[in-house]
Amino acid sequence: MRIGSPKESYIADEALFRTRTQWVWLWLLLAVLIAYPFVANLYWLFLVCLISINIISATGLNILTGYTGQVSLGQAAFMGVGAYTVAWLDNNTGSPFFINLLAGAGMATLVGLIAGLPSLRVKGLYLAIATIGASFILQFIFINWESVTRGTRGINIEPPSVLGVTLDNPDTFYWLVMPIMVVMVLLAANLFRTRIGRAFIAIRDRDISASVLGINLPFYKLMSFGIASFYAGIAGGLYAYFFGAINPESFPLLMSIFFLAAIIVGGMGTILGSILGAIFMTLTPEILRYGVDILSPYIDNAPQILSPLRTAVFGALIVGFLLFEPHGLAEIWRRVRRFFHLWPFRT
Amino acid sequence: MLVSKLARQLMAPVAAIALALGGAFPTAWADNDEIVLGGSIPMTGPFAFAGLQFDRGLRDYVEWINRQGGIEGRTLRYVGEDTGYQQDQSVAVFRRITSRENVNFYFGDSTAFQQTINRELDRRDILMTGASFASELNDPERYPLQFLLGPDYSEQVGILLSYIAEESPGARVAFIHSDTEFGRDPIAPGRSKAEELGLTVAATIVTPPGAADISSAALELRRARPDYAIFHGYVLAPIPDFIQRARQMGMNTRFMGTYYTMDQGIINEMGEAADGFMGVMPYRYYYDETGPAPIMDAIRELHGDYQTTTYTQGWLTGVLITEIARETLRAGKPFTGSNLRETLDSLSDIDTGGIFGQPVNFRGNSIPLGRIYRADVSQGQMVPVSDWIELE
Amino acid sequence: MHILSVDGLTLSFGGVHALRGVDMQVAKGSITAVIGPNGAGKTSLFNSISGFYRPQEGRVVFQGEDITRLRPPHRAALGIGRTFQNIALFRGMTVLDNVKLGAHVRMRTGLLSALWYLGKARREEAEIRKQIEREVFDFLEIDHIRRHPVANLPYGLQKRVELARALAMRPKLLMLDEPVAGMNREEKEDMARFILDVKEQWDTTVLMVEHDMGMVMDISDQVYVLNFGQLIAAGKPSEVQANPEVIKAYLGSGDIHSLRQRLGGKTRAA
Amino acid sequence: MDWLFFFEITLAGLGTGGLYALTAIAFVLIYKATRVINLAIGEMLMVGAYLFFGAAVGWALPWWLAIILALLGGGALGMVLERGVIRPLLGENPISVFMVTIGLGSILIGMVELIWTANPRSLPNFFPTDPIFIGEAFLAPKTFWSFVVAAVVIAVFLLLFRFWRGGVALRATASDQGAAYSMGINVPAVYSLAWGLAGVIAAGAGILLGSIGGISSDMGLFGLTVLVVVIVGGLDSVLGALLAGLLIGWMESMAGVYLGGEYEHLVTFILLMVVLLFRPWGLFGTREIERL
Repeated sequence: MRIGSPKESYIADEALFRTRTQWVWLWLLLAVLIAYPFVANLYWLFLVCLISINIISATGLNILTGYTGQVSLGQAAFMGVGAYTVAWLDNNTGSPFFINLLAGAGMATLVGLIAGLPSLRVKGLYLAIATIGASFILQFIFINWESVTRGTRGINIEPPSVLGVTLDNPDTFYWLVMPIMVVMVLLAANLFRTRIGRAFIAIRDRDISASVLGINLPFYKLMSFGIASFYAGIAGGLYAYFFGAINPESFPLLMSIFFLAAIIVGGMGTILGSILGAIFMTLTPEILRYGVDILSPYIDNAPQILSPLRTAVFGALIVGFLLFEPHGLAEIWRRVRRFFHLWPFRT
Repeated sequence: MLVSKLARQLMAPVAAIALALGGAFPTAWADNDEIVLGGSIPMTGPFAFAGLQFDRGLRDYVEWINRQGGIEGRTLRYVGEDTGYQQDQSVAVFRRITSRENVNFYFGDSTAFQQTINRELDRRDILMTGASFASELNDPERYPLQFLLGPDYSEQVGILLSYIAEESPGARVAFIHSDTEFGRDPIAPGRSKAEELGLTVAATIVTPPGAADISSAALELRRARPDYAIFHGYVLAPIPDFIQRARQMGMNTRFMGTYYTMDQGIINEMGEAADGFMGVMPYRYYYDETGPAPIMDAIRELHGDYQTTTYTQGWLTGVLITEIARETLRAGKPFTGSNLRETLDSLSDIDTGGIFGQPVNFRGNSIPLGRIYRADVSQGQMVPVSDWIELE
Repeated sequence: MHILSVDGLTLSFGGVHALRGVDMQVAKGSITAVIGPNGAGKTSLFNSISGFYRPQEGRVVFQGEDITRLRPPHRAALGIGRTFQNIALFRGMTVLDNVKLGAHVRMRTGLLSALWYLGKARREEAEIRKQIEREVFDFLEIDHIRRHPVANLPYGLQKRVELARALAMRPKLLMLDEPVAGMNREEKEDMARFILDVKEQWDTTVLMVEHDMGMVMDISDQVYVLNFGQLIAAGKPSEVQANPEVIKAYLGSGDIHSLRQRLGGKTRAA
Repeated sequence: MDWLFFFEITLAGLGTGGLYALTAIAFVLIYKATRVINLAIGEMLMVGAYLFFGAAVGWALPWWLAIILALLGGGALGMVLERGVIRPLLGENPISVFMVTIGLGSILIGMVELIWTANPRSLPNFFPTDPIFIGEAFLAPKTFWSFVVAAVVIAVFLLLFRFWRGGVALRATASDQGAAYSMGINVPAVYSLAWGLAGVIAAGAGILLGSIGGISSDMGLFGLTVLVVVIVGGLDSVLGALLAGLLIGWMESMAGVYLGGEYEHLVTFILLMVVLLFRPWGLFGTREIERL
């Protein structure tokens, strides 16, 4: 059992991590993150890199959808914009990778802002539909703007190199993607300690009172859209470097739904939710694979049910969480923590 | 290296935890007496019809060759997992299999995946082939460690066009293709090839992916009045629909297809309407008994009923790998991808046991050889209407 | 001197007139009340002043500036704060965050400094927190619930938090839409005291819509009476109370009973 | 300009447009009754087509019986979805309900692939195959007959909507739920009815669509174009759904022939963006006045 600790100043009271226990866990987590590449094999490193990229994108989408209440089905397409920008720069200018990454994120932000324009006119669900439209139009551009995107053939990207080390494998790439992910998550967490983050939440909860408090709705909605696209752009750029090749089919509408599912399952409107959701959704196919392996002696053609099962489970997770645990894994986590916090006393 | 060694020791307790959590650990190196072929196989999803047959074919071949004593005394082992024909899953499967096994050869299930993984192949020095016949991959400069299991799509269209130019010089040809990476592949080279051969390109018709209704495209086709129409980028739909409408509109265009549309399925699914449908096929059909074909005999011995061409493709993969591995072993070279590739380049007039109707040679990454078959509904079979055509 | 004046305001929804040529002046430093039977257009008037409705005719002038065309956030930035009839708090947030939102227009943190949360952003957050603690929480006696989620609070406290949020703006004009509706007597008295204190200590002008005649008569300096979207009376509470038009309006709307009751209640309380 | 050709393309486009209109009506029905934007409408359509396939090919039933079974199955599916998933969420944030329908679409695809695999199939043909000529213009028989069927179904539906008791209850509920309740209309039953009817219509559209171009588990993508149709027409307007359906069918045909097949969907989605920017409530939709 742990008791409340007195705060000495308002700054301390406003800190992200307030108790000693939290700091201990944080250092422990950091230690695990540093140790991980030395103990895991390449496959598990590959998964963790992929998860990190997904966390970045999911965090961005959560800022827009979870915190600001604007549904977007365009996250994958904006990742595509980032990825293509990075790929083009890599092939044509040879500029260093972090410049490319930022340029990709910038381009994604720009495109996101344009796609977000309907949010000025229309509320809620119309925006979701507008983002579907934007996805299709972007997809068309990826396919048909051959001089830049090489059309359906796709583009190959050289692995990034930092200080002479070529990051061409998960064990090295990890050291790039993991710190970026941690920083991106921290930035998002910071955002919600300030007026801007509060304004986003206000727009989601009650846009009328928000505007009475002096919050300029179009401005903040667009800003939220821009931030989400920026995150998508970073994730997309990393994706391009990580996989080394992209094509128009790398960023389908289904991938946007994947991110939406990730934040629903993880918990909308919480940073932790983006993280848990991205981890969970990325690992779900793996978990299912083990499940099917276990079942295979009892079912004919067990491997053949895997992919349909994946699709169905994917949908079932969205539906199930929305129906039964709308606050997602983050809420379950909170309850578990609360239980141990008060342990051995029951509430 | 010292640092990482030290870290490994320090991290031993953490490692134990990670092991417990993930079951993840670098695995023992494969037995030296084995040759391992990994595969990202589309056993579910939209490409499952091909993936499942391929998987069966390859398994049967592996069993067959190992019964004959393997390759120079070594066992061939095949490790394939389902990808659902999704690029990210294909990569994940590749990562998983290669982190577990000491893979010598790999099979990829799509152009996109084979492109994506190319860098990794170079790094790991693994030789790859796959289900894709994309012209893009037929480039030894960019894709030095990949080879195709027949003519690339441009070459397939080229074979069709050569046949047309021979049969009716100056004919009008239309291309009908889906707006996908698969569909677009041979169109531009196909058009220039047609002009080169003195044919007229009457129309190039694009159908959007997943389009159910091709009414207006069919009207466009009628207006173009081509003598031949070449479909590419489809498996089945909307080919039957096009042909049916063309018949209703009183057209006498002859319709043609490429490898993935040319299986027996087209007769089974289309029935009467399939009669006269032609196309290019690099492999011998199960029932094609013209000429000696020991491998086809082995297949027929194993299965009394019709086996699809993708099943045969599974066998062909095995046969080619066997040839390459055997020659490499005989030369006493280590089993690296580059060495395997070197062997491949040195091979000539490869005997595929009759899967191809004549000994084959690689040009670049592909084998530009195929034959024109025509659907004969009364026999319920594809019958050859040309000799084996090899492009220069 | 008038801080707010409304000239000839006319507002209609698809042919139905909500307001017809309403004129109103709010004196700086006063408490002004708008009363009238249900559906008289009081809330429409409020919404036109805060900028949600765009009147077809007429002007709204705040501190000498014509704000008729400004959108709500800009009016808020000029110093118009308000509460809603049916509490419009952000239910998912804590009391503290709700009140901090009130200070939004007074803060300057930009996106970049918000993301990094170093120096400027951190200082500004701490500063605002200090101000809120000192000026608002202590004043409204809600410091003990600052970490509570709003949704779980009792009704009276929620009303108080909404007032706190509006005060965090440090508004020049504070508009209260039925501040004591649904409260028990003790809560009402607390609220009346807070409103008077706001006027005294905060140098803020109060404009309110209220049904509770007792409270209106007790604390208002000036009363406007609306009926069917038209202004039918204005003046000191005692003048309005005696105005036969007003009595008739409440009679016409069938509200005479409640009016009598309220007036009676007031007499007894006095 | 080849006017005959233009006319033929127009007819072909209207043929597709008829299917868009039919599916759009199912969509609008659900929206009017329950205010749910149902992104799973395309998948409901797909399930209907597969039910027909299962009955007609799997069980080898005569085609008319298979159609009846598929329509009933589609209706049952609509009702089950409403009762099991949508109703518990009514009154919640519309965004949650919207996302639930995305999840439902995914579940339906998974189920269909589990039962019938992802292989594309073709449906038995039950339309007459004699070519149709209007003047000199050729019209594919499938296109013609599916348009006729769609038109008849739409007409029947409109009559029902106007005169049948259930239809009246539907309209009453759509215009004012509270009033409908007080008039003694069983509102939950109306919800069920709306979803059930929409399921039947979607299944019918699926059978028609499948009989033209074959069926596959990704044919639900058709629903995305339908989404554009209803946005352009106005979410709550039956007339809008009809006209926008025909308009978009025609536009896609034109774009496909005169610009190229890759432009078909592009023009649709550009139209969507334009409508969202300049007239978000659609051509015939109600512009809602926001009251505080």
